[in-house]
Formats: sequence, C-alpha cells, structure tokens
Amino acid sequence: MDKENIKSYIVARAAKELKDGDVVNLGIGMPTMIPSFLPENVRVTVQAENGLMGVVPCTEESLEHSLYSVDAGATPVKVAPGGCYFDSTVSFGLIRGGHVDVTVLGALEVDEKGNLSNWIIPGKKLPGMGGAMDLVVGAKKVIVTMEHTQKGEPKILKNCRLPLTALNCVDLIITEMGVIEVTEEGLKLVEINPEYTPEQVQKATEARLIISENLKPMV
Amino acid sequence: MDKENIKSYIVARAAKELKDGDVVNLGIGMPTMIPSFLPENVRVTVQAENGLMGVVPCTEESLEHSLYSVDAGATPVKVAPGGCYFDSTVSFGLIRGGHVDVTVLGALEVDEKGNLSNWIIPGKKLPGMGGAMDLVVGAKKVIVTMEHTQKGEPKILKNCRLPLTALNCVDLIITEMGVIEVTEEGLKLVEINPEYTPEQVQKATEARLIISENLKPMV
Amino acid sequence: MAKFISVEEAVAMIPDGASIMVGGFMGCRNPHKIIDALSKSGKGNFTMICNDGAKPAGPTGEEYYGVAKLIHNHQVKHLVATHVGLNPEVGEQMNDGSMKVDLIPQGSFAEMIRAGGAGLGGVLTPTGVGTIIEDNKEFTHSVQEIDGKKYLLMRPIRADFALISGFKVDRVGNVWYKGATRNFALAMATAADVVIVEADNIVETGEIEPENVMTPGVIVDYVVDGGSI
Amino acid sequence: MAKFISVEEAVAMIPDGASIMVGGFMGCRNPHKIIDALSKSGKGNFTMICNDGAKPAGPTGEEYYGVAKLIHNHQVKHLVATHVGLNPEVGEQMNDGSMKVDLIPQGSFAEMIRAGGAGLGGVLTPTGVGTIIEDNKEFTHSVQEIDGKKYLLMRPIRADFALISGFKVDRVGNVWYKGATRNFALAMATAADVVIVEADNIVETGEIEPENVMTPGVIVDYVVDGGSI
Repeated sequence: MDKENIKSYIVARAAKELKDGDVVNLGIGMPTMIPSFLPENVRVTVQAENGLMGVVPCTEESLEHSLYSVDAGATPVKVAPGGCYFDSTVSFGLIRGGHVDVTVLGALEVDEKGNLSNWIIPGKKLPGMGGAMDLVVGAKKVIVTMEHTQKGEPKILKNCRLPLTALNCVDLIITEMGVIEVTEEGLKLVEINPEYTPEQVQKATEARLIISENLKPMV
Repeated sequence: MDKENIKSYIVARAAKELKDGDVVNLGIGMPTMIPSFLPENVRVTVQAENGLMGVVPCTEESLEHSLYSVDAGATPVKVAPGGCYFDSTVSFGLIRGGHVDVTVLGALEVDEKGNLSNWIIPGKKLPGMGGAMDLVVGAKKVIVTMEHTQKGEPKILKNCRLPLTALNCVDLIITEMGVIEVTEEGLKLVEINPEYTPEQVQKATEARLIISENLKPMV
Repeated sequence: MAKFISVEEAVAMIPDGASIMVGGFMGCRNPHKIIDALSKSGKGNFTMICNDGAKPAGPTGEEYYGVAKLIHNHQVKHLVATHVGLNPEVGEQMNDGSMKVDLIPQGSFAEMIRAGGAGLGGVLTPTGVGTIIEDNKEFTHSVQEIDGKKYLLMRPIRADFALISGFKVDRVGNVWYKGATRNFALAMATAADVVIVEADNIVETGEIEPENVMTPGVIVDYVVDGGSI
Repeated sequence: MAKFISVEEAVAMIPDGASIMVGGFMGCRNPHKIIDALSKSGKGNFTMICNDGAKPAGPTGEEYYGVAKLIHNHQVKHLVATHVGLNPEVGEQMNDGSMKVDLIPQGSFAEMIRAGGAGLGGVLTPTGVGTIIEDNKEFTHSVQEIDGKKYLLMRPIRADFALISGFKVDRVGNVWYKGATRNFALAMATAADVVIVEADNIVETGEIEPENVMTPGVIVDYVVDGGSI
C-alpha cells in the first residue's frame, strides 16, 4: 500500500468504531477524514474543542468562515443545522466531564499500558498539546490512528520514551497492520491486515502483543 | 423616629456610599430601597446573584416577569436597557472575582473584627445563606445596613454568637444611630445621628467604639 | 440528540429514591409539568438538589409552587439547597426529623454542580472559610491554604436526573432560556446521568441561532412538551 | 460601563513589560487592529497569555497573522499558550533563548483564566497527571489525591490587560461573539485589570438581546472601533 492507501485503510477501519449518535472529537490528519467513510445510517456529531458542536467541512471558499469559524486545526468549518457554538470553558467542561463519546487522534508513541505521547519531541519539535491532554483524559473512548512504524522504527513500545500526553488513556490502536486493544493484560492484537502475519506485526512492534484467540481479518 | 423613618434614614445614608458607575448587589429589605434615594448623577448597575445585571423594578403587574424574571428575593423585576442575563456560575464568578463594587445587606450580628452573622438562628430560623456568603467574601466593599439594636439588645458585638456568614468581611455599618467603620484597631464611629450622644451609641453597642476625632453628624 | 417523550414517560423513568437536580429559582421556572406529575406519582425518598424549597403560593394561584409540592407531600428525604426561608415547611420537616437539609452557599452550589459535570476534582473557594460550612464533611472535603490564603475544597455534585425548564427547545434538544431562568441549568445538564428538559416552546431547528444555544442538545436526553403556559 | 477610545489610546495605555491576555484562536479573531498597532508601537517585553502563537500567513494576505506579528518583532519575552506548532518562529525564539514559552493543556488554560477571574483558589483537573506538566511549578501548584483519584492543582492566571475581539458591541460594552470566536473571551474579560474590546460592529444598546449578551459590559473597560473588516 502507498501512503494514501495506508491512510484510507486506517481511516475506513476507524470509522467502524463510531456508532450512530456518538459525539466525537477528531484530531488533525487522518481522524478528520473519518466522517466521509461513515455509512449513511451512522450520524455522528463532531465536536471541536475550540467551541463548536456539529462541525462540518466548508465546501465553499469563504472568507467569513476563515474569520469567524475555524476548527482546532485552524481550518475554516461550519456547524450543521442543530449544531452550536460555545466558549472554551464550556467546551472543555464537556470534554473533561465525559460528554464526548470518542476521540480519535494520532500518536508519536503508544505503550503497552496505554500511555500516549503525541505532543512534543524535546529539542526538535514543540507543537504543544493544545486540547489533546484534556481529550484523552476526558473522552469515554480514546482511539489512536497512526502508521504502525515511523521510518521502520516501532511506535508501539514497551514504555513511551517521549514526554507523555497522559497515562493509561488509550483504548484502541488502529494501524495499517492491525487493530490492537489495550487490555489489563497488555496489548491484544484483535484484527490483522491479511497482507501481514502476526509475526510480522509483532516484529514491527516493540511491546509484546497478545494474539487474540479470535483474531479476525481487518477490513 | 418610627420604624419607617428609621429605615428611610438608614437607606438615605447608605445611598451616599454608592458612586456613579458602581456595580452593586442589594440584599432584601432596606438595601433594595437604595436606588430610589440616589441623586440623578449617580447611576449604578444593580446585580442580582441569580443571574441579572441592570435590575430595575417592575412597575407594571406582569405575569411574564413572575414567570421569567425574578430577583434573588423572588420579586418580579426586569433589566434596564443595556442590562443582561447570565447563568449562576457566571454570576458568582463575577461576585467572587471582585467584579461587584459594593454589596449592601442586613445583619443579625456584626462584631468588632468585621465578622458577620446573617443567615441562621439555630433551632429557630433557617433561611439559609443563599448568595450572602459569596457576596461578602467577593464584593470589594461590604456595607451592613440594620437597626442598631434588636428589641433593645445590641447587634454590634465583641464577638458574633450566631454562626458566621464570613470572617472579617464587613467594611461599614450604617444604623439609625451612626456610621461605623471597621478598622484594624476596631470599630470606629465616624458619623453620628445628632439625636444621640456618643455615650448613647456606645451604650447600645456591645463592642467598644473608637470615637473618631473627626466625628461628623450623620445626614 | 434528544428524544421527545410525554410527561408520563418522564416520570415513569424516575425511581423511588432517585437523586434529582431541579433547575429554577424560588419556584420560578421549576419544570412545573414534570414536578406536578411527580408530586402525584406516589414516589418519594428523593434527594433533591435544587437552589431552594420554592414557596407555598405560586403566581398563577398554585397552592404550592414547584418543588414545594414535593416537599409538602413528604416526597423529599434530603434537600440540598442554598436558601429555604420562603418555604416554612422545610424548617418544620427538618425539625421533626423527616427531612435532612444541607445548606450550601449559592456560588459554591453552582460551582460544585459545574465541577461534577466538568470532571473537576472539586472547587477551591474562599466562600465559607471560618464558618460551619467547614464542618459539613459530606460537601466540604477540606480546608486548604494556598499561597497564604485559605480556601474550602468543596466536593463535586452529581445526580441521577436533572429536570430543567427551557423557554425554547429545538428538535435536537438545544435549549434557550428566557430572562433570569438560566440559573443552574447548564451546569445541571452536564452533571446528571439523565437530563430531561421541559419545553415551554418547541421550535424548529435553526430558530435558536447556533451562537445563542445555551445548553447544547447533545447533553439533553429527553424533551417534554410543557405546552402553553 | 465601557468607554469608547481610539486604537491609539488603547495602545498608549499598555506599557512595556505588560502581561496581556489575547482572545482568539490560531489568529482567528485576535483583535487585529489593536495587535497591529501594538506591533508598530516599539513596545515590548510582553508576557502574552494567548491560546497559541497564531501563524505566519493570514487569510487576507497578512504576512504575519495576529499575535504572530508581535512574536516576529521580538516583542514577546514570555508566551503562555497551549499550542504553538503553526508558528515556527516560536520554536526558534525558544531555542535561541530569546522567548520563554510555557505550554499548558487547553482545558486547564481556559479554566485557570476563569479561576483567576472568579476568585477561585485554583483548578483541580485530572488533565496532565503523570506528565511533565506536574513539573512546571509556575503554573502547577501541586499534585493532589482526592478520594483516591489524582488531580493537578493548577494556579489561577491573571493579567494586566485583556485584548478581545467582539463581533457586536453595544453602547454599554455588552459583547456578542460570532461563530467559533468566543473561546477564552469571557474568562479573560474577568481575569484582567483592564479589558479592551475591539468591536467589528458597534451596535445600539438593545440590539443584542439581554439573554444573548456573552460578556457583560460592566466588566469591559474600553471599546475600540475595529471598523469594517
């Protein structure tokens, strides 16, 4: 699979995790692509942490949206009918208070305890955490979508080495190789891309994987 | 002075404490009467802690106001042009955060440290503190208006005996006998009703009064 | 997205012994239809979290106004409020031991409910320092000194149900409150497991401008048509 | 009640070394006229408390958008923000030691400013527990365990000035924000000694319905006419 195919493959699988009626927060990059992969009978409400509920893309070029309605990634958006705007204290009250069902976001590293690192590479890159630390602590379910490795190096580790975003926060990891649940016992490979063997997935993963007795093909 | 005259006398004096542009919160009873005693060039904004800014009385009988716009004493009111409504968390954020310049309220007891008791008489009367505890802690200036004694017994004490509303919160006490400042040194009588002598005021007061060198007639 | 139900369905959901937050102030915009039906339901043992005990006489001739109905019927075993002076039955039931009453400063009350709905560990407020509020361990966690100043750490408050009255409610459950009736509504809607809004007016989606929505429909579970007033 | 002043008068009020909260998000509805004038003022050594460092290119052809102008001009000695990834100059100035940067989780940031304006002793949040946020003693007071769960006690934040952009501002200073631009505005307006609002539209009092006022005019000190956009 090329880069674009990998992305679509991961996003299509992540879309299956969302249920009709869910309130979801979608990180920059792959997560933002999820809504276009949802079947018609699954309608979700997208929250943006800077104060929007019911976010939909702007199809038209509009200076007005650039000036008054951007999402957390500074992309001009609008709200769907029934959506609304509110301030940041309300928005993060909803996030921290468990009123967001699912948050999907990228990661630099995830480890076998469900620890997540995704906001800083000391000395190299300092994007900042924005709303990510609140989202992964507050959302009912936290899904990480990412490529399985970075330049061939594992990103799913025994222990995160980069500064953490939060402890024990990740529920599910979706990569182009498979779907991994974070369980009490450790990381459990529950679905696998039929192009790979479990051994290949383990080889690309630093943390030990428990292979589900019920391992299914990832589709 | 009869009961009504005493009230007007106290309220008229209290009105002089308010400055043009002040945001004020006025307790039930005498404090509510203050706005009608203000000169034309002193315009204040009255806040009600249940979520109104710019409260003015309803002159007309109106079911709509009873149903949708009451003040903290359950009296139907409205907001003046430029006034607004907000929720209780915002309202008390403004109060606690020092955005109310003056609060004027009644008291059961005040003592020489500026402690205040005005919300409960154990075993007898349990109105509750409502917003009073927040108001006296948060407002920049706290003025107590009350009759000097209750059935001949002093209400200005060495130490409050009833459960406190707050510690060290009162700035000024206005009664029909005089005006008393709460200072580091104790209670200082700064104005006196010409009908009384300082000795008479002290006699009606349990706490020791410092008589101001600059004692003025109360008008 | 909110589901539209009848007042009977709303009341049927609320079991004996439930903890219930009720919006409104001194009876003004308690959700009167739901409270009225609840007062006739025969259910009780409720913990009510509500600014006050309302008052006996309502502005349209009610003998008991709003939550005062439930108190009069002895359906409330525990009232958590800020002011109960307008309803003499609260003091009576407290004195005869039939109802427990906890009084909390109004600003703390609002903020504790907000904290319960916003995932915060509590509220650090200067309000109540040095008073008997410090002794109420059910609601006051501790006294803390932070950088030389004392604060009470007040606990978050949550409930099984929030019953709220809204002036305009649209088809997805977005709420707009009229006048001074907003009070604790948004905080309560975040802090209860089941949120039921009684709508004075059900309006088409879009009628409330997106900026002016005061409680987002995504946190409203059920809407009851309050009918014309 | 707010006083209406010119952008020059607004900038004249702000001294070298001031701490300044700025509303907006990634440059969107930073108060652009005031920031632009401030960027040409020659003043500096500012502590900026602002969600982000904005970004180089603005949507109407600006070379630097909003607060990015002040950063580009090296007028900021300390930036307190939640995300600075869109403005590469922040990282550069941080690495060459010319600007101090503190990063705070966005939800904590909002709540800390709110606490600063609402007289609360701090914010008890689960966000940041177990991360390096714990080590930033300037903004994190302590780690506390409350009823078995860990929280960070984050300190309140206040500033000398709050600079905010409002879509509609009436004659007494009441503000209504359009779309997603409300963000930190109300919290900041409570947490700064001097609050200056740049109005996209100055409207007659009454045009904003009393219920829909988002920042009460009583906490707005000054209004600057932002003129047509």
